Amino acid sequence: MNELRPLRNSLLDVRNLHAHFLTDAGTVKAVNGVSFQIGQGERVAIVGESGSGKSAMAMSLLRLLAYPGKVVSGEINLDGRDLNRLSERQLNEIRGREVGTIFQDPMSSLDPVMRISKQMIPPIMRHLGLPQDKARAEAINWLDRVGIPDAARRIESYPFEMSGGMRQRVMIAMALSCRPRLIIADEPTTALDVTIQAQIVELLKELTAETGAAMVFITHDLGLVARFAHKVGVMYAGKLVEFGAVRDIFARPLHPYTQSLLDTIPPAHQQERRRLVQIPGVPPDMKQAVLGCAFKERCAGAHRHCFETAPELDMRQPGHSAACWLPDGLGQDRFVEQALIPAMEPSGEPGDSRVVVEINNLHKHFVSRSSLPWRKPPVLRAVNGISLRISKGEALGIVGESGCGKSTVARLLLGLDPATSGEIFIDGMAQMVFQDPSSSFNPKMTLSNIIQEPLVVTGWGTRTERQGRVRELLSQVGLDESYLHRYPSQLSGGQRQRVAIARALALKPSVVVADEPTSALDVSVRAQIINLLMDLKQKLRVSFVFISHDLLTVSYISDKIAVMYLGEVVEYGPADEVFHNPAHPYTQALITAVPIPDPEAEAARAQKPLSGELPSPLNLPTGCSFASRCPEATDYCRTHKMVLKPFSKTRETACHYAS
Amino acid sequence: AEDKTLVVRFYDDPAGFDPANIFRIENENIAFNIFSGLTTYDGKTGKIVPDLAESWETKDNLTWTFRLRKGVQWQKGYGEFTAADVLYSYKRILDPATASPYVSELTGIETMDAPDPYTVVIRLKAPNGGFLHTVANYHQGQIVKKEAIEAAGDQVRWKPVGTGPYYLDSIDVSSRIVLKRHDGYYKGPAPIATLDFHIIKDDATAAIALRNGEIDLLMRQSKEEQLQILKDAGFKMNHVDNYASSLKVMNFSDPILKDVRVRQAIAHAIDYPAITAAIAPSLQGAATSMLMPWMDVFSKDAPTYPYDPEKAKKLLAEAGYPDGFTLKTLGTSAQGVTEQQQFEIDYLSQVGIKMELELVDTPTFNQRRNKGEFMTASRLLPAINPDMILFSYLHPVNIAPKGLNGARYNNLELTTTIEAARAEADPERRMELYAKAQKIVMADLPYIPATSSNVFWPSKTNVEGVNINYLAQVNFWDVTK
Amino acid sequence: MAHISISLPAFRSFQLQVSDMPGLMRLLSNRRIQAALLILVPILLLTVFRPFLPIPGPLETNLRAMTKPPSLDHLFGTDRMGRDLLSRTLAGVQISMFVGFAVALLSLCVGLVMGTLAGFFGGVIDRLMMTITDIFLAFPSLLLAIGLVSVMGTGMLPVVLAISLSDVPRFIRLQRSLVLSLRSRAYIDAARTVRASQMWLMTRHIIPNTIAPLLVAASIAAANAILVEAGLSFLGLGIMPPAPSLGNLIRDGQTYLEQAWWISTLPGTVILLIAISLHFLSDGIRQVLDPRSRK
Amino acid sequence: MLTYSFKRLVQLLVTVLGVVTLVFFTMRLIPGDPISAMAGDSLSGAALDQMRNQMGLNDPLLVQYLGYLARLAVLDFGSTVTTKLPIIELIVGALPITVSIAIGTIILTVLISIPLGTVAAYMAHKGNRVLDNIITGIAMVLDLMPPFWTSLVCLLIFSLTLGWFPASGTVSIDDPVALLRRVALPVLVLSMAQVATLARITRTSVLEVLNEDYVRTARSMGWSELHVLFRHALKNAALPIVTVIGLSFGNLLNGTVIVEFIFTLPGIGNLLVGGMNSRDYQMVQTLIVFYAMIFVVINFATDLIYRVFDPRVQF
Ligand SMILES: Nc1ncnc2c1ncn2[C@@H]1O[C@H](COP(=O)(O)OP(=O)(O)OP(=O)(O)O)[C@@H](O)[C@H]1O
Ligand SMILES: Nc1ncnc2c1ncn2[C@@H]1O[C@H](COP(=O)(O)OP(=O)(O)OP(=O)(O)O)[C@@H](O)[C@H]1O
Ligand SMILES: [Mg+2]
Ligand SMILES: [Mg+2]
Repeated sequence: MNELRPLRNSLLDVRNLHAHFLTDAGTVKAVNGVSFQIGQGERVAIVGESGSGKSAMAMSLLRLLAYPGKVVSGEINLDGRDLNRLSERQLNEIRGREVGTIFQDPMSSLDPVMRISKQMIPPIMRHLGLPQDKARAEAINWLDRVGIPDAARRIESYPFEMSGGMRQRVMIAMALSCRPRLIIADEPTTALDVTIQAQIVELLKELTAETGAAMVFITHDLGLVARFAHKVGVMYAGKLVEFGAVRDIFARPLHPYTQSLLDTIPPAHQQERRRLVQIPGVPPDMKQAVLGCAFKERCAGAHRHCFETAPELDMRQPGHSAACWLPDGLGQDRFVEQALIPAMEPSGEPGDSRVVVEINNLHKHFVSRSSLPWRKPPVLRAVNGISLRISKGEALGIVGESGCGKSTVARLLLGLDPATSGEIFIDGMAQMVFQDPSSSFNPKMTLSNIIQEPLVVTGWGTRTERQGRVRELLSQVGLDESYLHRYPSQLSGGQRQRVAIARALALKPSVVVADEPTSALDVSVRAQIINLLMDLKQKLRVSFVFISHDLLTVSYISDKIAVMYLGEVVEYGPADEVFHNPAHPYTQALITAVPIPDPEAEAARAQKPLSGELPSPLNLPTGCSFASRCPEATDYCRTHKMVLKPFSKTRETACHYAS
Repeated sequence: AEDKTLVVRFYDDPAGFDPANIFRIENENIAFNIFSGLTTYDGKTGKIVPDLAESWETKDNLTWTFRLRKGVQWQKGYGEFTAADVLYSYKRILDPATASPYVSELTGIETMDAPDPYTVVIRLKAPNGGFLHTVANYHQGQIVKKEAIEAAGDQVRWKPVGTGPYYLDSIDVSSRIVLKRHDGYYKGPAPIATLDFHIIKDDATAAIALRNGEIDLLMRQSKEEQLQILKDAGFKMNHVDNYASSLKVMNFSDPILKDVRVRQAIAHAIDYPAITAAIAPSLQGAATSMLMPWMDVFSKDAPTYPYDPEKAKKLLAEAGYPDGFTLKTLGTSAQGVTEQQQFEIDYLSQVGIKMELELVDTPTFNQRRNKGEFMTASRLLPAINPDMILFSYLHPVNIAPKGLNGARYNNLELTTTIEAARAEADPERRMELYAKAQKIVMADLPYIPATSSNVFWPSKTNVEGVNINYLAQVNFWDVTK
Repeated sequence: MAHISISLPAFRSFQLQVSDMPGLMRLLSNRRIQAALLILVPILLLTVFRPFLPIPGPLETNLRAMTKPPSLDHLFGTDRMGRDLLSRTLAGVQISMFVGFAVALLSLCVGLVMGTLAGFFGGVIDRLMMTITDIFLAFPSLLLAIGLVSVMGTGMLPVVLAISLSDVPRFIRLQRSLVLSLRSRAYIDAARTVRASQMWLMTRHIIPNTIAPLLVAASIAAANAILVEAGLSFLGLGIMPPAPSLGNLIRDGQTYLEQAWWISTLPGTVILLIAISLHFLSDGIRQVLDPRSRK
Repeated sequence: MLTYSFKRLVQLLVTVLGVVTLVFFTMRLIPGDPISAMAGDSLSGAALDQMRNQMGLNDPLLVQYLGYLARLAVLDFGSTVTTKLPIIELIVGALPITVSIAIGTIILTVLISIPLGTVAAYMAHKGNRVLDNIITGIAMVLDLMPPFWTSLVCLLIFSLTLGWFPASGTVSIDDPVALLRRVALPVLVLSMAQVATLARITRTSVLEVLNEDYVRTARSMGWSELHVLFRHALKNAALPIVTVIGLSFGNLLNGTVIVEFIFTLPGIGNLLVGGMNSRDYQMVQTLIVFYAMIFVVINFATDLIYRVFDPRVQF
């Protein structure tokens, strides 16, 4: 039953692949018996929680795992040749030639001290046997095709002279340059902005279609899968738990893990907000032997059998297999259960719409120190005149591309940096929740001390009162008291973010600023934190400023949204309206770029990604700041500045042509 | 003669060879072979012998007449040596503009005359039986040429011109000094054409260089263990014994040391013969007097202080220190606490004296010692002139900081005795006075004799005639290879 | 004579990430640290209990047993004055360890305070501090040593000061860079949002997190100080004989290499062992601190 | 670049001024002066004081200091206090020796330690701890041996027993062969102490680079291990290596004292110690000014070299 017959036209046939990390602390069985096939020209997405072994699996295919990683056993048949049996030298003929690879981080995947030409041309010469000049022409041609403007000149640049998006394009050009038949891409867009991500995905789609290359595409983002893949493999604890065509998986997921994963995503079309599904527990420690199904502890449908024997991946329908003892996973029951969660009431009772935060014409300019005393220093306009209001209990979402000034606004609100000009009124106090859970806490302090710190510093209460308050806060964020004496390093990412929230709430602030509080977290945990924030907002009637790249999450959690571009707010209004009916061309582009985890919907969407990248805030354009990228920009736009003006009753926008 | 070269180790950076302000023995060694004095010291016996003066006479130790050698040629074509050169040299030292530290040696001169080019008559202010030492071939006594001095300007120290057996051919202050034979030397050209001094500071390295055959003659090896190695390897161990004595200076301004019984107790408490035998049997011996046994005025009758801890304890008790006291000793940090000092500490502790060392670096040490800021300190007496030793170290006019009398010793009886001895023309009577002086000093003990040092110049076996005189100098005119 | 230059090259390679406090257990389970302790602990124990061992005192001379090779009576042999070299070596370890420890502590403390001020406040203070450290770095350390010894006389204190003086600027710079990297941490911002005082930020958040990397540097500084002391002794600027610092022992013995190899070789081996284990110690701490080596 | 040079120039001036001031007053603060240093056992205090007066050493300190600065400003470095030799000439004479020792040491060190460190890093990267530990261990032992001890051992072995190199003899740059034979041992001794540091830095940096993503990229394009190691890893690891080389060059100039002493090489260290021992103010001050300038210039050179290895470094 678990025999996988090779597809007739399969390009890559992986059988029972095992890869381990031999660490001092024990053997991490990162890939634990993975088998799948890929046909010619097929795009296969591999999804799964962090640590589930996606990268390890992908790197194993070309034996690129670095020490202490090691492919232990399995067959990797590429066109009938078992890569696992090849010598290093033979494999080097395959790497780059037959199989191209694209890595996650564009900033570090190119050699920083080598010109692009030096990195691209020699492999082409070697693999395709071309002379220098032909290889060069080929390289330039590829750079051109991935959308590097002025490729003949840019090929002589160093990577640091390019933006992240550009570098990822170069990476793609490199991977494709020897016309491989298979491309392995490990989260190629994760580090990029939504708009750039959309561009890159489109590019990959086009190019693989054109060259007929198949592709293994690893991602966290189910939306991207829907947009991009033909087939999906879901990994959990080093194994594939479900594998099938993208439509099948999204429409009828069979494994409880896949099902929960899909349910954790904030729905794009949801009239009333409901609580997100949370997957309880944590993935198993891959150093320990797993008895039975690895997902059993987190599975609502687990029964005795699951604790005894591990289910194998088996075919449920043609082209769709799953590894679960239950025929339908949690089945339709899960929707029943979900319906039990009360729909959330809209927050902010009409009677109490006191404004707690008011920002008027706020500017923040960073003036770097001039290098020569007599030269005028360059000025970076990070925030360039924004005005916002937040009422009590309201959540304001701020979105925008990287570098548009979101975090700067947050820092100004918190009084961490002085504003250059403008006013900020806060009724009460602002507190903060940070993005990076690893640097948010002093590693040398216990949780108790961390949460108490604001109280101690402000001289709040007596020692016992403070301890009482800490307990209260812990229970508010859903953490057990037994954690009190732990150090941050002993917590998981989600728990840390709960502690951060507890600390922010300690002084009963009127507004909590959360700068990308979930972007470092896994999907399942992300849902927990979003739910928690929603609960707190309702229970404590605290206002929130919620900053994120993730439009879907922002629109889910916020009452209002401010869309920022180059230090300015270009659109401002109620979340639903902005998300479903964007007025500003930039907002429109941003929303188009967001992939929706629904293959049908994705297929139906017009996909014209925003071109270009954010201009430098060091020298802003004179007219509308968006004019350089706006598909509808006119000469008027390019010369005339636009300020935020009312667009409808509830909204404001900064476009000359919005109506 | 053949054009032989003798490679000699030189052990420190040269500091210049101007007789008016020359310092340190190694530099004087060079100057000794470049210049001449009216008299000089015999390499073997240490006696004063004629040099530029063929003969001299005095009746009263007051007026000295020197008959100069004729036909002596200056190096580098400066012509013949005459009496004018002698007058010029001494006047130069006496001239305040020269700022010579040796001016005091010549201040006893009343008048100087040159009745003819080969005669010099010097009248002293007071009789001085040791005057021949003053005009010997040794800093202020070395005769320079006016024209050469003037030509050199402020570089005199690097452009010495004398009448000695060798002249300075070239010098690289950091690595090398080359002397060449002065063919016009009055005793005839030296057997070796070139003396090539290589600066090798480290003693161990110098020994290796000798064993490697890189040098012929090792000027001064002062590591006992290296001496053993060289001796075992069959090298020639040229040496001079008892060339200088090392004294412990007892500062009389110290309330404890003022008491003669304390000083005698210290002297009895330390067994120097045992110490020197243990640490450096070749390089050191025990000293019994301020003067060296080979000096003509040395007296055997002065009191000595053999090792006798019981007597020391008794003396201390009599002086009122039955439980001892703390003896602060100033020393240099260059070698740290020397083995000798370690032994001294040990010996003194056995009679209850706690010796504490205060170690400072050499310049500081010199400065403090000259100012007399110490309780006890040590001093090496290198002077060959016994009269000078007694005057400088014991006469009240030389009490520190002005002079070298660091003990601040002022004993009228002794003062009159040495003054009389200096003036005395009758040799026998003079010897008696010197014997009396030594008796007083050794009974009074302003300086406790500790050790005497020997100087070794190991060489290859084929190097002959390395006679180290009592100033630790070698006359290279005698040396052959 | 690289050691007299009192260089701490390890500083420059200091690419430590400031991260979690390593627990004692995690430190003790590191192989390098275990190896270091395996060498250090017995040596230290012997040193501490030397007075109770059946060996002569370090200063006791014995003219009947001069320059004896190692034997059962004298495990390390004797020197020229008949002193037992094992006893002297152990006493030397005590002195050398003290010098190493004092230098490390002094440099660490001064570096900590000054570096924190410079890194935290920046601006004029920072620039002034950097200029001063520049001046001290451009100053030959040997000269500082000579100067200090001349002013203060020889002894433990001037040696410790002389060595520290050239370490301090490096510690200041190290601490400064650590502080700079910590200053922008989110938890500092979190504390600032509740108006925590500068003092609070420095003592609660910054300093505790720089201690571990400073300790790494300090253990190398200690190892280095022991060797520098030996070099200073060679030039007569170190701790004065007869105090048997290891440097003195090696120096005393080195001219006897041909006749009595043991006089300098055995204490030298002990220095080597100590220095190596201090390096192991620092490597160990570094490994434990390095987030990448931790998986 | 212009900006950068300007900054460096200011830095140079400030550092030199600071160093000069520091050394001037330190020298005079410490007891003992040139005259007392010169005096042996047989000179009296009065005689010495007369000399002091003549040399202006009894003038008020501030007068001496300002006079010194004024002379320095016109680059008049003067002559030694006691021996009246022009200092610049002494330094110019000594510099080639020390510099050739330093350069020789750097070259030898680089030749040994970079391959060693790279191999160690590669071994560590591949999980071969044994070889890695052996290499680092040997380097460490070499590093920790006191140079005065190794110097003597080298002399005994190479000079006395084997007779390969002379223990003494004059050196000059006019006779490169002789110079080479004379500096060979000091270079060997000094390299021993440097190899460990540089090998360690090389190991750490290469190891770090080997873990970088772009190394994986290179592998994924089918490049062999050797290509990856030398084309990518070493070049990227160059920055810290260059820094250490630069710094150790500065240190070496400063740190050749003991080998110069033992191997009787008349270099800068020799001058410095001699100057200090004889309290030759002028000499020490001038040397320190030189050191400070060399220090800053080497920093500058290191920065320039950065640019060669890393195009990201901009001025
Ligand atoms: N160098 C390593 N040493 C030890 N264990 C490792 C190493 N790299 C990865 N692992 C472990 O192997 C397992 C699989 O890791 P892998 O990187 O493949 O996960 P992933 O699914 O790609 O996660 P992510 O989404 O975070 O990239 C994890 O448990 C991880 O901790
Ligand atoms: N301290 C600073 N000094 C100089 N420039 C700064 C500083 N902080 C931010 N900037 C610049 O201000 C602009 C806005 O930065 P900000 O961090 O607010 O962007 P962001 O929208 O939060 O981006 P991201 O999504 O990447 O977090 C950027 O160009 C950034 O480089
Ligand atoms: Mg991954
Ligand atoms: Mg941000």
